[in-house]
Amino acid sequence: MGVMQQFNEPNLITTSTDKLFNWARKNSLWPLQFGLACCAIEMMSTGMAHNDLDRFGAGFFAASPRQADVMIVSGTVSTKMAERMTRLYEQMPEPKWVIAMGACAISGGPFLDGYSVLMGADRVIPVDVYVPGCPPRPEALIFGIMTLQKKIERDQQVGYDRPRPALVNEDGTINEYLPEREYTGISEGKAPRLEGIRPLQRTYVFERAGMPPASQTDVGWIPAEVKQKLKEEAKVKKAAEKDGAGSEIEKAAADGQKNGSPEEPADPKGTA
Amino acid sequence: MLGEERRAEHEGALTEPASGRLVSPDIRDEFGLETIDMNMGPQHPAMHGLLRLILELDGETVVRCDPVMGYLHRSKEKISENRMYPAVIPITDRIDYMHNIAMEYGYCLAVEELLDVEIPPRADAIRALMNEFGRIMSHIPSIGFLLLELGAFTPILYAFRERERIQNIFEAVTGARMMFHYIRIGGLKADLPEGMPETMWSYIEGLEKRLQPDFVDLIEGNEIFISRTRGIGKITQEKAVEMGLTGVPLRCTGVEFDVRKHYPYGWYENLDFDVITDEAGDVEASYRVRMGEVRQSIRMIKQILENLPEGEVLGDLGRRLRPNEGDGIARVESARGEYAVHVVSDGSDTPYRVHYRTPCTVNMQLLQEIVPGHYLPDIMPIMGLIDPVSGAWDK
Amino acid sequence: MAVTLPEGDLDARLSSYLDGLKDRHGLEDSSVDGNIVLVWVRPEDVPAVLATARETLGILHLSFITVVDCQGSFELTYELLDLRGGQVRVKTVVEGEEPVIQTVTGIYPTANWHEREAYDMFGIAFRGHPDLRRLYMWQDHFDHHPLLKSFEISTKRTFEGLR
Amino acid sequence: MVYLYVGIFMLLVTGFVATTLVLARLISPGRRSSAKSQNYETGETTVTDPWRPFPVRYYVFALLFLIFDVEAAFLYPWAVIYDSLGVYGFVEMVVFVLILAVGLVYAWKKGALKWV
Repeated sequence: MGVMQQFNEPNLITTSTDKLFNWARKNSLWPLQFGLACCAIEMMSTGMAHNDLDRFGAGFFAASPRQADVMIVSGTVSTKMAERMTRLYEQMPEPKWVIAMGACAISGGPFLDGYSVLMGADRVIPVDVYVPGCPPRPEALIFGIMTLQKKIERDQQVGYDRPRPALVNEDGTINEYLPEREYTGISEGKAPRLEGIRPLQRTYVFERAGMPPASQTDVGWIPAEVKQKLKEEAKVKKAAEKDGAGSEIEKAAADGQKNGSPEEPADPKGTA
Repeated sequence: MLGEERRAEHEGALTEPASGRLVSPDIRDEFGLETIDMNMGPQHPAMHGLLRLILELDGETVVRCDPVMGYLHRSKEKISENRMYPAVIPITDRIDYMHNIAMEYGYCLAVEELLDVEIPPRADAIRALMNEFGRIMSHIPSIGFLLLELGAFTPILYAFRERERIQNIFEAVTGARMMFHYIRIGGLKADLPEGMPETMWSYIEGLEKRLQPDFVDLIEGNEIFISRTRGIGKITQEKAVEMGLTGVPLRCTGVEFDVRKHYPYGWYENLDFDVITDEAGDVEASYRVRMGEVRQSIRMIKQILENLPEGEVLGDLGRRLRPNEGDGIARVESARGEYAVHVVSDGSDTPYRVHYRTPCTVNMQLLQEIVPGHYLPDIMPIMGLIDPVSGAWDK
Repeated sequence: MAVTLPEGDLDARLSSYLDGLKDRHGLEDSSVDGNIVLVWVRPEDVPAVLATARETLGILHLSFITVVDCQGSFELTYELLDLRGGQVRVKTVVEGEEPVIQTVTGIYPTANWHEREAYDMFGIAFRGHPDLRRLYMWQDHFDHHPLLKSFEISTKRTFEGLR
Repeated sequence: MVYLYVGIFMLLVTGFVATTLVLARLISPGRRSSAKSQNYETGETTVTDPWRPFPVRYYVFALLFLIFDVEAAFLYPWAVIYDSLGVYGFVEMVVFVLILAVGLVYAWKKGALKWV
């Protein structure tokens, strides 16, 4: 453990050196050479001469995870690849980030109803930046890397801890990602076509006990105490909504909030 | 030893336990050596995607090579059974993502054979035109990858510069850089924007002038290139045909087979081009065949651009495609070989079964036969010879 | 050591293929249309038909093996090309849930991975195959065959509602 | 007097190397975990244990390289003061090189250079 990691809450030494280390880490991001599918070709043309990654210090694609800082998950993660991706993620040295590039790495993309596709890389490893697109244009990937650099600027060395990947248990061994859920006869997740489109309940083809929640990123990033605060607020709002008969707007507001997508995870450090 | 229990766990992956036999048994008795098994695993720069080779090495020489695939298996055939006929085209785009347009072409030809519909001539001509542009967009980077794996960094930069320019043309015509979804069942999505043939013409002449200084002079006489590729991955004609190879690995051994010439489809009947073959059957021959095919594609594009037929582009088939019972088989010459699609329909909205015969799956069997006996670093040029795409071999 | 490819006019060759196959084995029925010779064969003499196609008739290229799950029986299609325009399609129907059929790897070595894929996706066992392992899915822990119609996926779409 | 500069130079070099290494060790938020300490084999667990007898060819090649590397190291200082040595130094060095050449020819004939 580095000398900075002895303190458990940010103090004078860590915050003052944060700027220097973050500036250094931000401008020399070495991506791991981890091209999975079609997005890898776009990642390559981003790295090539026309739209260059070297302008951001991210041009050198490190072949082994030992020298890589960023893992750009570019392409479809199949269930067979999930365990290998987790092992590569584990073998990367500590200040590491993950960019999920392309619709497949974000949520399974065009292969939503495939039996061997992992519905998004964030089901097994915590993801920092999502780059949408299928495949995203090189400019979109460069924008993703710039967003990651902004995120690294606000990074703190001791403020919070990265969540443990889903497939790694306490003693650090990685177990195989196997959908034990019985496949046959689970097609009740069909979306009604005719009357108002209800959001399709997320097709948990691979839901099984002890598996990660909907997405590692929704839960992973909220430190315990902030999650506690959010729970109390929700409880208070529900209590207020129950006793106050409340006008239509107030109920509609509550209703809008209920079935929208899970609210944005609060920014871990509470800063703007 | 630690290795023994570990190997039991991997029993399924290895055909038989590591045989331990050496290339030169005389060394074995003096020092009691055994071969070492090693993974050239899914995340490897030279594996053209996600392929895991379990290599049994005696020092540097590969004794046995066992490819393990499935790391990018995206269940495309199951998804194709679950969608309406026109909706399967985006799935076929993602099969061989270096030469996408041929993948769409094969599927649309198969369904058109089921519907036995008449394609307007202009649509056929533009399909062949975009197919040849796609072939150039796939061959030049594969030459670049072959050189990159041998350590030369300049050709890949030139190759991707050409690819960027062709992608600009594709974006102007189809709207997308890689996943075009341009060929539809019965014709095309839209006609060429006006002024497009002129830009294509100027690009093709520019490419023809740039081909010689940027690629051929840089690569052909290079001493390292010759010593690393001549005689590596040698295939005889019987072995190539026996293993069902198609495309560049077959033509570089001298067997003259090209789906565009011998099973003509679409606009290729009235295009004259010759099939490039070579005698040596090694990696250098595959480079020459690829470069020759780029020149043939340029020649074909010029012929199409000269007499582009008039007329509308999309024959109207109505919104709801319901082909009658039966199965349609169509084959197309993609940049990697013969790509065939077998669509079985049972008269409903969705195809009953779609089988994609991707050339990479079949050409990968070369690894099991050819690699044993070569050195470990020779696997890279052999992968350059086959030039597979992981989306295609892991359907 | 050059490979000799069949020459000569297409239709003549196709008719020669047809009678070559016909008098060798009792075929259920066969037809020629366009450049395709369609031959229906019983499952047990598939290797014999393919052997004659390769040795005597000189058809060198096995393009692919397609398996179609007709809910109870499997229909296999062996697509043979003679690399010069002719196509021979050998079709068989195999009954039963876990069918076993003779392998053709001895005759066409390229069928090795086609049969491994058929085994992986449909569960058809090929007797005599050198190493019949799964090609795509995991080796162990996964005892389903994904492309069977009984293997449903969670987002099965139905299109009755659409016009 | 000349050796003072060499001493300062040595100090600078070791100081620079020491500071970078120690600083890196201090700052890095290293978090040890057993998954991280597995040896990296392109995303897979190792099939066989790599600690096993290795072919002897590599060792023979390393030895030969060592000999001729040291020979090159001797040539450098000789080349620097070559003009002040005159014929005697030249003949001396030629004899030295010839002896090593005989060693090379012997190794070649013995087949040590043949890479199986």
